[in-house]
Amino acid sequence: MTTPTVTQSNSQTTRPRIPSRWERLRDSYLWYSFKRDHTAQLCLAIFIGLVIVAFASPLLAPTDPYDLRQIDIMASELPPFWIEGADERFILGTDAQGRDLLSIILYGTRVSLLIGFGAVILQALLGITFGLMAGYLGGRVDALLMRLADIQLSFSTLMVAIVVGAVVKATMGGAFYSEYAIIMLILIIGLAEWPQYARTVRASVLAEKNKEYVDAARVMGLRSKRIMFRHVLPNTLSPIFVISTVQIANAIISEAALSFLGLGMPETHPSLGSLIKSGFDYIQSGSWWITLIPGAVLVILVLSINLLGDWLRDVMNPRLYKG
Amino acid sequence: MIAFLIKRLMHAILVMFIISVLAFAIQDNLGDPVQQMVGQSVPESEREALRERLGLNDPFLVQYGRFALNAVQGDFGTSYFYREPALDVIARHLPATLELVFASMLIIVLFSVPIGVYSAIKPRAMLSRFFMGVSIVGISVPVFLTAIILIQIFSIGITITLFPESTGWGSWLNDFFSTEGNMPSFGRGYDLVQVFGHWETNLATWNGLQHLVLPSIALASIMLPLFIRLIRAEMMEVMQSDYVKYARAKGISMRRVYFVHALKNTMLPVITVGGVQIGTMVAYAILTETVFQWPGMGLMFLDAINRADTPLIVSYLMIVGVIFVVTNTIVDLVYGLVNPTVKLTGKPA
Amino acid sequence: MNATAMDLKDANLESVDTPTQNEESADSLLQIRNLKKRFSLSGDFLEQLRFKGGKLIRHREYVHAINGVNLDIKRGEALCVVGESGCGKSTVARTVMGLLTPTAGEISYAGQRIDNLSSRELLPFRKRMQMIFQNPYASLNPRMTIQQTLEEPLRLHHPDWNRLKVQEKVQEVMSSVGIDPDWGKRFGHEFSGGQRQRIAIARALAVDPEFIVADEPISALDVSIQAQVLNLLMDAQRDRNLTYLFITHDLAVVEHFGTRVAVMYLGTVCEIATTATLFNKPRHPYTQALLSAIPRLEDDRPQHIRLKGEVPTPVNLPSGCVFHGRCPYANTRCRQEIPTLVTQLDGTRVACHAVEENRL
Amino acid sequence: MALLEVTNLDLRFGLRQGEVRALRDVSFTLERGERLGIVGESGAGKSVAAFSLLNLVGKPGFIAGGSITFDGLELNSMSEHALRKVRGNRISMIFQDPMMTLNPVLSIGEQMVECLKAHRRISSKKARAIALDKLQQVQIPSPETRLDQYPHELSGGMRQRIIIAIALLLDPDIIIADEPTTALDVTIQAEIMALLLDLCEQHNVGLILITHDLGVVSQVTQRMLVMYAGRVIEQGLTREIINDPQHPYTQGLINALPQMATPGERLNQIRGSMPSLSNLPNGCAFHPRCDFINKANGEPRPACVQEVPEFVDSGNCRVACHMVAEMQEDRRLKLEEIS
Repeated sequence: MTTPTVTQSNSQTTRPRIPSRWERLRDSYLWYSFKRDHTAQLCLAIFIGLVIVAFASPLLAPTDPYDLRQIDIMASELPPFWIEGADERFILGTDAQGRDLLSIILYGTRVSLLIGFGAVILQALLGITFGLMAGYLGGRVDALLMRLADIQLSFSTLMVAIVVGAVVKATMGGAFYSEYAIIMLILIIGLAEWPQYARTVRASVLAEKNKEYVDAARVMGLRSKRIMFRHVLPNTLSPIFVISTVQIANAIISEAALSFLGLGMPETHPSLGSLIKSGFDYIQSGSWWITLIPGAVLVILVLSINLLGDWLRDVMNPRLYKG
Repeated sequence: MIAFLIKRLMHAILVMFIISVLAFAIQDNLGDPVQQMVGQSVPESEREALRERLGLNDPFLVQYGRFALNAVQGDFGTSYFYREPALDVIARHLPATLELVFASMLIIVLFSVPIGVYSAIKPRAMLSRFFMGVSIVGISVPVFLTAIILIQIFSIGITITLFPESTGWGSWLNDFFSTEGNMPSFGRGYDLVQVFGHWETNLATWNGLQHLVLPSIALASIMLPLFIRLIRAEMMEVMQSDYVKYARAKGISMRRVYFVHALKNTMLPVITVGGVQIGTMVAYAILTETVFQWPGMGLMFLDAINRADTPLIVSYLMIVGVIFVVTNTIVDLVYGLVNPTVKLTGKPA
Repeated sequence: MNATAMDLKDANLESVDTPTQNEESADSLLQIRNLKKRFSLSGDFLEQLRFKGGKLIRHREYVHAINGVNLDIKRGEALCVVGESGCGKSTVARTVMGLLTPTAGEISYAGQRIDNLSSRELLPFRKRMQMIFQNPYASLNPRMTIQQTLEEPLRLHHPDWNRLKVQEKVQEVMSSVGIDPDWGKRFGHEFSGGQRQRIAIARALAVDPEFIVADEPISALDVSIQAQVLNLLMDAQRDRNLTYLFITHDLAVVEHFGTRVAVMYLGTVCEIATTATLFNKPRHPYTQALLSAIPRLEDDRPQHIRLKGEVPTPVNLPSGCVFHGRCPYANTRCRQEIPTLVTQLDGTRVACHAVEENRL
Repeated sequence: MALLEVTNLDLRFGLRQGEVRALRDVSFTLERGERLGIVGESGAGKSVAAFSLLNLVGKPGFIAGGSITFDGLELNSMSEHALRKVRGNRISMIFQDPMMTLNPVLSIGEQMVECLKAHRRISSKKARAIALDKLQQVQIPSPETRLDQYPHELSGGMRQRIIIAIALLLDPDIIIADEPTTALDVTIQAEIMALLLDLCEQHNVGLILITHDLGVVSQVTQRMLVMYAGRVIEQGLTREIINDPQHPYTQGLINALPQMATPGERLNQIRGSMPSLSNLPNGCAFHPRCDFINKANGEPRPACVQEVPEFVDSGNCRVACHMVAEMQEDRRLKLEEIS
């Protein structure tokens, strides 16, 4: 309501200063609200921290959990340091195979993040391409793609992922599946969740396409490809940006769910989900930490992404999943 | 109305066609039925003859046609593991899943509407902020982890020794935060009541209900916050609309403004989203059933996958497809009844 | 000059099908002949299904936005098209500019048919015809600076120009609409509505067009800003010898701005006249009602002609004269026979049976 | 004592960037059965003024000062519960866009009956009868069937008629109409305006008409206020202001109308545009656009730049301008020159 407008009076005498890109960012509402929102700051710090720690895990982790020689089966199910019977070598205790829980969590977070990012990149590629095609070409292409997306969505993305995962695993055999689990999971989650992107992109393309600046570009004589990429696409970026955060969180949860069902990462190269699964078998015997500590890390990771997404949505205020 | 139903029917046929093709492709690729039937020792020539007899050498389309024809008549083949018709196996497991899903839907509906409406009407109140905070945490905790936490707290029990046991208040606090853990967390319990046929219910006995508590809370835990947030967002948007402002200007009571003018418009998009989420419920039911060893369709499906029990996998997919199509149709019908601007003959808005 | 004008006239005579359309002469820049445009309302095949009388039938509904419009726009004039919402005036503008493809009919620009050209063939015409839109908040790309917005048409239509020349032209056109060229690095949202509309006008003027379609260019603006923009459009017309097709619902603006006026109702033109004639002596009953409905400062009480009922939807068009349902002079002929534009003694063309029969 | 008396109304919006003052020192009165026009461009605060009378300005807006007295009741300090008995009952409203005003999921009848039942102890049957009678008064064809229809089945003009009927349901003392015809077509506009005027006269209902259209104001109202950047800058009898505006802004507004210029000639425009409320110039908010000060000697008066002008009597109106005396002098000189 109160956009500062350029006043024309005296414009001859005072030369207007052109703000640089950095100044624009600094003056932008995005930056303004980030500066005031402590939750957003904390979440970004946690998220970036986790990403750095996870990807630097080979350097930071006390042991290499993938190296079988470093594992002592006698030291299994040791509790974390604050509980009686802890071993000072293992701050967060050990799992049922005697692996250092801290190290394996660091490595597991890396696997989870890798799959999360990979799957979202794949989703985005598929979803944006199909969404743009559907929104801009319209007609039969649109009807076909969107009907497909609707059917897939009505089955829920997780359901699709479980079914595809199950079928792929059954046809290819468990050993093969385990070997290529990261790629498999990226493919499965990426294929399962593209409709979210496609629908968002299509909706905002349709909204933008009807705006008069697109008509103006057409009247100018620009070719439709240029209109699509130079005019329409840049204006659909903010909703894409917002759902990307949500989608990363979803992809990480989906991966954890698949791994928990035994359709994901093998226990030799566990993700957070498979750590929770392997720990669950020992929860009845009182070793709650094997499952709940990785669970806590997963929750913190997903929660910080979700809160960031919430904040972004409030700031950018795009109308998602509508129309 | 009739045109609407015909349209839905054509849509349903399309969906079921796609699912059946997929399901059939799975069946075609997963394992070798001949091997399942005769074992390793039979010579290749005999197997070939068997294949020919079973029609496994026919073209894909012919095989699919046979499969579809059988499926329409309710014949999805025989489960390898249970050695009985797949449909019977499913029918035995279906009630458990349905009861679980209905129990958590009840929780979702009972809690999401009042909490969502309250936090939309009073967005700045402490309680609404608390609800919103809890709901975003709820979304971020995967269903199976919620289930595990519930088991740890209410089934295994936790003993807190954080406060000094020597002092009176310390031991009181320790006792207060510690839990006994006597809630059942495994299966459906022992005294199920048979209603008819395969239908055994948890709802008739105290023990059965107790077994239902933790699984249904776990299953509701991810949808409930989602719906609270959705209802809140929609309601806040509706509250900004001209017609709500106008309703206030007419001098009618706020209760009527909230619950007649605003809520009815809020529920329209919620119904649509709710229809889509039924699919997600079925997916999460698989996870919940796994954690609680709940003998429903989800657990059965996972077992079938691990045992490569193809007919069971295929029939599970087909049945889930039917459930989705039916629920989506019901949701569309309800939407059309609630929303006067949608005529069921025309295009749904 | 004279000879070419004669040639053009001959050429026109040949392409015209009905004798009533002959009045317009060779100096017309744009010719619209029997233009029709309808939009489908029915969606895809599944959505077209209806159940009627026990049988499943395919039922398609259309919005008949324009039904046989003939217009000639003369070089140097401002032809205003007025009408209420849904009368098809914007559809005419958008069809002329090639944003919509006509269902039937022809559009010729300077004697050449343009409605059936490919976008590549249309390119030279794009330079000569430009358009100004209604909503200044939506007509500038929010992700582009003013400089980029104005450079884009220049780079497209003058690929041979160097950077400097393009920038010079941008500066010139910005000054000419009263925007300081130094603001070029700013984005559209940093300007007020009136300034944005100036920028949109600058974009249209950048390629030095000779013909501009203005679709309600001032109706989204405040009164004091409307005057500024209207002045700017008139200055531009004088300085650049522009021809306007000006779409509006505001008759007060028409009276001030237009050379000639075409009044539209439900997709058809019911009266065309010079502005002075139309305002002094409106012939068509609808024009009369429309004129009497303008709230004036002078009189105390509105003495407007009350029309019965509401504008029918363009989905199911009335038979005969589209206005007969609301017309106080309608008779059986009006309900059955569609009136055509008939030229009056003073050159006004009216499509009304009552005027034709001197009942009015 | 006037029926409605607004004094020094001060309304603010608490925004993240700070407080924005949407209304400052707004004062006016309305007699029983009188028709008052509030004129201004978008952002002048005219709609906010209308909504603030019944405390309907949504958050983050709040009334920071002033008083609104209606028939001895102090509306400003009333509880929400007490205010509800005034809303729709003694003061009713007509909103701008009839397409958005009626609730899409409730039938016309429901929306009319609920209003009656909120204020009267009355049976549904009786309420329906009253609703039907009001629908007949607003000349809706086949009113009985309308009661069971939903808003989307009716055209814009028809919906605005229904909203007028709802406004009249409880025979109010005042109707506040916020741009009631802006969203409608020209011919429908004229009909709705004529209908509203007839009904107000017939039932002796006061009307506060918010509009940007000087033509409408001049035809319908007896007195008018002109608003600019959250303040009233001129008020008086409509006829007087239209014929002889005193404030340079009002003059500019009237002169900018196309009908005030010779066809084909340039219009008399006002320079620049209305400042945003969060960034008002000091002194008279209009001074950067004011032609009169600049005409005088190039430099604006220190008073115009520094002080907010007080209301002074000028001609037959009251006007908030430092330059009134000079302008009148100027005009007198011109008249002498001519004669």
